[in-house]
Amino acid sequence: MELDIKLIDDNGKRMDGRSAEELRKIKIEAGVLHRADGSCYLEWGGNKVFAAVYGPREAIPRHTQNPLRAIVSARYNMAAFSVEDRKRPGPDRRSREISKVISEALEKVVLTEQFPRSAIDVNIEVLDAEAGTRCAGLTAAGVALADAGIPMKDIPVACAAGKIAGQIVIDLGKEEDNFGDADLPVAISPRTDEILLLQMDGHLTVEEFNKALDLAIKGCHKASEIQKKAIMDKYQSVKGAE
Amino acid sequence: MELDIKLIDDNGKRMDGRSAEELRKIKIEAGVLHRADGSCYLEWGGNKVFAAVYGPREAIPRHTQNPLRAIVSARYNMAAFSVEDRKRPGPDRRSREISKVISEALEKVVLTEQFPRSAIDVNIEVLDAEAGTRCAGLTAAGVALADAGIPMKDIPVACAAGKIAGQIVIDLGKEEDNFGDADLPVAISPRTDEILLLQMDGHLTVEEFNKALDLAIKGCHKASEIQKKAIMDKYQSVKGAE
Amino acid sequence: MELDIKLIDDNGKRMDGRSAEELRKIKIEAGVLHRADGSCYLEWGGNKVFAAVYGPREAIPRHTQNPLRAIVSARYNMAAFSVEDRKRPGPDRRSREISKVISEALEKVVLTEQFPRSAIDVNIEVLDAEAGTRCAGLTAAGVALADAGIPMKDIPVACAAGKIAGQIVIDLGKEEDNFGDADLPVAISPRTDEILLLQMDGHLTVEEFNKALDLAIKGCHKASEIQKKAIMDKYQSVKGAE
Amino acid sequence: MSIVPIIKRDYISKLAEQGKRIDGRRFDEFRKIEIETTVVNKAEGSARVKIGNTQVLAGIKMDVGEPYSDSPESGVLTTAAELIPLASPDFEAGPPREDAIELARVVDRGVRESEVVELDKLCLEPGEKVWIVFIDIHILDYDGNLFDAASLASLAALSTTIVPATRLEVGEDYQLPLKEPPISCTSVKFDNFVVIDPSLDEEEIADARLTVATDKNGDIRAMQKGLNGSFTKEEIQKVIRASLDNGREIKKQLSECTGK
Amino acid sequence: MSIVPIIKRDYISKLAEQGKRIDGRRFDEFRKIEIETTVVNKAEGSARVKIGNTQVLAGIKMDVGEPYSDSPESGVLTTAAELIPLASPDFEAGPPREDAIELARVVDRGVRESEVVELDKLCLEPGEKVWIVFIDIHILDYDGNLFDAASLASLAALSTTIVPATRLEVGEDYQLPLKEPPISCTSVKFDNFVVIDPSLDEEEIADARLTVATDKNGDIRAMQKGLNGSFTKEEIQKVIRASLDNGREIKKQLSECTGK
Amino acid sequence: MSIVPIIKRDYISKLAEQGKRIDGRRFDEFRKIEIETTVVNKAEGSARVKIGNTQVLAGIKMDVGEPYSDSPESGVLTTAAELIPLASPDFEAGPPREDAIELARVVDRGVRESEVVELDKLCLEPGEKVWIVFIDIHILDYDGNLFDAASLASLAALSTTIVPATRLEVGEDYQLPLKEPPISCTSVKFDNFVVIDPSLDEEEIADARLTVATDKNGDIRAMQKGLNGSFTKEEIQKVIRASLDNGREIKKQLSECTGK
Repeated sequence: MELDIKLIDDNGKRMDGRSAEELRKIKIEAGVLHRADGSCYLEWGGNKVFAAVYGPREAIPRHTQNPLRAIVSARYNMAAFSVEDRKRPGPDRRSREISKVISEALEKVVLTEQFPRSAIDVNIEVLDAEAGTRCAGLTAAGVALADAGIPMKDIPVACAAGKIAGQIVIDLGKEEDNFGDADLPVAISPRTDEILLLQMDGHLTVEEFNKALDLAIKGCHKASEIQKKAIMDKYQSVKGAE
Repeated sequence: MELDIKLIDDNGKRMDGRSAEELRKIKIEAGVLHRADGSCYLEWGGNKVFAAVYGPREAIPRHTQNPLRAIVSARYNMAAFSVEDRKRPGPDRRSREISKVISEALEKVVLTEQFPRSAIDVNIEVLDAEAGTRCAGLTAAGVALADAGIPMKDIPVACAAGKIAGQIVIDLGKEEDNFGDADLPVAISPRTDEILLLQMDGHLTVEEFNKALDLAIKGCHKASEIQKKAIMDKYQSVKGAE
Repeated sequence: MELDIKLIDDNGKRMDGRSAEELRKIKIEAGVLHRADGSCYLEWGGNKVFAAVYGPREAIPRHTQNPLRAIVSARYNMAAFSVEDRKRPGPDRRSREISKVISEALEKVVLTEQFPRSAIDVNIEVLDAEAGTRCAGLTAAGVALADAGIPMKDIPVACAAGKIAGQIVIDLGKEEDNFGDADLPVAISPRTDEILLLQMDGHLTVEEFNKALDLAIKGCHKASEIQKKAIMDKYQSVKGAE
Repeated sequence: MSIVPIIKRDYISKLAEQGKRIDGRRFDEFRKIEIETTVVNKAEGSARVKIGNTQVLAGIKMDVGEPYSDSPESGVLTTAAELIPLASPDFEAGPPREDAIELARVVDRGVRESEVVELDKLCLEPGEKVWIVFIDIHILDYDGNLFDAASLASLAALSTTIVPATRLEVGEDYQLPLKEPPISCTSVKFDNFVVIDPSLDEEEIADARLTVATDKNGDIRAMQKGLNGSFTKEEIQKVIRASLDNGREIKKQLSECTGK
Repeated sequence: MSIVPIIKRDYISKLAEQGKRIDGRRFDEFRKIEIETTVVNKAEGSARVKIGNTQVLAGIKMDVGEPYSDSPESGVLTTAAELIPLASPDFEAGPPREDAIELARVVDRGVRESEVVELDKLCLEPGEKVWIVFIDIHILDYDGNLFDAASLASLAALSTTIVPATRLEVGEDYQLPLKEPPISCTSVKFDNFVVIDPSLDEEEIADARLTVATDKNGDIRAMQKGLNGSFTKEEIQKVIRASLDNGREIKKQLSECTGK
Repeated sequence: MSIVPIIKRDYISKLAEQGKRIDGRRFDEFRKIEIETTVVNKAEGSARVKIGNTQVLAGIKMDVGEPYSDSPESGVLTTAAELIPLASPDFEAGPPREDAIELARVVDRGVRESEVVELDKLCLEPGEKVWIVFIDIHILDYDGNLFDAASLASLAALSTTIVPATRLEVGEDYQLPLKEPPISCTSVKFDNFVVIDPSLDEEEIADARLTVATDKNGDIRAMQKGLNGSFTKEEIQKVIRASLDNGREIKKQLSECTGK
């Protein structure tokens, strides 16, 4: 499966020059959309993602309401032009599964019991996709939720680790995802390291898995710092504008 | 684009022998369907169209109700066999757009505030299509609304003008539509000449546009006379039958 | 149409060795599913069918409720792998028609007026299909309804007759269905011989039709005996377990 | 699921006890049938049928396409029916529901199983190119008995269909090859009365419905029972007899109208 | 179908009587426009357009496919718009509704009828292989006037599109061949006031809408009236004049931005 | 979204505090598993798996078709699951919902990523003709833990699949080439208790779910966390250990049953 592609060179560098524990470049901006209650624009390597939050508002139709708490619905969507071969617009099985696991991860940290019968809608739009969009999307969603002032126990954050050319590395890039041995996207609540999302494809020994999980959590913490800075910047720019 | 087709001959006659300001033959019959509250059968050149009106009746489901007025919903539908190459049954993007602009045009003349929370449904079925079906359909719908006794400020009517072989002409036929330079369907309220529907495709100078708009309005008035006669005939035949 | 296939041999035997009035082997087991309120597993020749009944329970959404009686909804579904060439999952026009005629047949025998505003759902899953699945499914549904304790005037039952190689025979098999001259599936209420379901495709004289109808009814009675035995066996095994 | 006022049911039943129907017909009498062919131009064939106030238009389109792999030398027939909201306040726009599906399938089987269209004569290149025949049924006005109106309109439309070989550049136009069509007649039962060609009022109170298609030899070519009531064997035989009688008359009218 | 508080309508109308708009603009004045091209990498071309707070992203993808049978030597153009719930609490996920369909069709006609994309230069093998151009429009932030923002974003994206011939192994990459694009300007009418480039507040109280696309010669290339109000002939002429004036400015800005 | 009576949750939690489960099992103990293969005739392979009262049937169909353009020498695998209303009053007819999609995708990944089916041996003509393997999963009876039942049924069905080369006229029938399959084991967490192979009662009160597929070497081949609760790292390691232990036993039972 690895063909002639050399995912790690003789100096231990990955194809894009990163070391095993180095994240791709992450850029986060909070509060970028006018209409949404909270929003975020995020670039993570070649991924470009918007997230927008609406709510809490009354859940409609009524039969979707939970009398005890708010429902958090994430909707992950890829633009038709976000991938090499145009994707047909609208949800497919993959995006619906991702929407489900992201919704579940976010619901854990939102203080949903404060808003019975309500809906909190999180829209994630992937405009450019280059491996790791679910982690990028969830991380953007965390910032948008904070920007919307939704009460949360913590700001959720995600990062993947994986195995390429026999080594455990963080945050797989496109070729690493295609030709690597395993991918392990993880989302956590960074205050407690509780694991909110976890999926694994590929082949890892238990020992490798433990190492990869630790590395992914480490990546989550790094991304978390960038999230916090973005939220702070937005807050200060608003204060500054006052 | 004009190939070898001569849309206007040396005597200024169009392919079907009409002059620039001459409409195709229009035949209208009101009250042709038993079940509908109001109905109309219309032939306009090669176009054959039925329109049927149901309502006003309670709008369902409830959340579609407007507490202040009735909703007018037109549904324009082409029979699978109405065109050269069979059309797949059911609405497509084109028919949904036409349904929308016709609904909006009709709603302007119906006294909707008299029927809060109600729906007035206008069904337009195109059985034979030969250029100008939206104008034919809207004109038939006007008669069906009158036949149903729906209170209106005026009976809406439509006609197109366009440009072929460099000339502004009324009511484009099939080849004229395919090989002409511009098409301008217009619907008006004939008492006031208010414009209810207007679309334009093609290429017109501002001067040409003004001329075409005037011509389309002139055509609307001619079609309006035929509408009124059809309604009168129906009324008299009912009176006569008494 | 009959090609070289000899549907009846010189000794009057059919391709699978049956005589004209002989049914394929029928095996019925009641109460085979844990979750359903009533269930049945049925093998009829090469057909393998499950039926499960849920209800009576409140019909939702509300607007489907009938204030005077229960609605019986049968859903006939074929597994993708139940036929030679894989069938796309989900309902098609054929299965929706069969669901409709089975629903109507069952509704006649259920004492629906005892459960106003309720729904009784009958799910029929065909896992192996080999001619006669609608009769097999309806017969299984009858057992599942009885197993669920739904009050009925009678246990409905079905069987087909048809014409092959010029002869009227009972319960067509696969080749007989494909290359025969007529097929007549019939469902009855066995106590009264009232006909609940009847469809006919092919070509029969009136005389042949009468003969086929009698034969199908005879087959229904035979299948009815096997239904009753299955219900009795289930009842005794439950009693025995007490 | 409209709840028909009990008063209407009572009225129709009382009349039936006196052997009468609300529109004055005998139990075994059809309403007046009108058949008009070639009513639209773009279709290869078309017909408008009125049975009383019920009005149905069928149009035939033809195209060249691939045969099914299990019948490589045979044309393809496909039937669709739309219960468009033009025809009744109870019909809804949107994908066809159970009623429309049953209607299309019963008409389709009526045409297909009796081999009215000689599909084996519609092959252009075995396994590659055959004629596809599309029957599209539009209900214009609904006052009961759609099955017979739709079936008759389809047969009349097929009878006047010209295969558009010139347009599709596969030869000369010619008449669509057809065999004798069977005629479909529908009866309904309410209380214990059985009447043919039900009007909408009668359909609304009916417990059971039976459609029987018969041919000129008096043979049965298709049957379909509907609704959640039952028939006795005797009732079915009565329905068959009435279908044979009326079918013969309708066949005559169809032949006169289509010249076949 | 939100019922806009009467108080808002009154407020906007009162301002209008004094010749003012809520954001301080003149009746015939656009909001500030920002155009940014090549904003995403996977697309063959892309652009983000802001008109005030309204923000639209258009992306172009190209593929090789079959031409339509009635234009065998011509490339294929297809336009889709999604009113994704990211952009507004009133947009819903799911298949496109009437609003999104009208938007996509108006943008599509604007591009298609004015022949902006030279489809006749996108043929690879007549009747067999042509380029297919997909315009996909994503609304990111909705504060009124989607028609103009979507149309402008599509034009800007097309202007920067590179035909990916290398990737699809049919030659060398080259710039998508384009003609001068017409510029679309939308006005709305409320009470008897007509204003161009409506904000969301103005759209919500509007009775009628008119979109006019004009070219550099001052000619009209497309029009679309919307909403259930009417225009007089005079109002239409006023709208055309304002569309010509603003269109000229917007064209200049588009050229500067795309270098064409 | 049913609201489980608090009383049931309390009851199950209280038992758990005493180290017990409602059906008497240990926390790390599976219910009894039954595997029956070749249960339907029309399928190329099939299996019915019971885990306690949960009952799932998987059927395999194969056809000849085109490969994906990015893997021209590889067969195609596709997995579909239907949560048919036969199996539970909470399952609805209609297109698959999120739960069914996640189930199908997790089973699919389990089979695909671990390369159980040797797709590279299913090529007939590179780029032209390959075998397509359809896995269709029918839930017959739902009492919790569909993931493991569906996955095991799929593996057992694949193990008994005969490639129908004769029927499709591309050679002789042969056994579908397979590698060692990984075994999927699912645990759920409620309060702070983690139990394997949850029954429906336990699933209904569960906060978080974790599925782990392990192979005979004790390696991890797939994981999927679900539901809106969280796991600690320690809990995950505990789940992995229990999955390894149970997976080994289940693998043994599968081998005995399929003779492989």
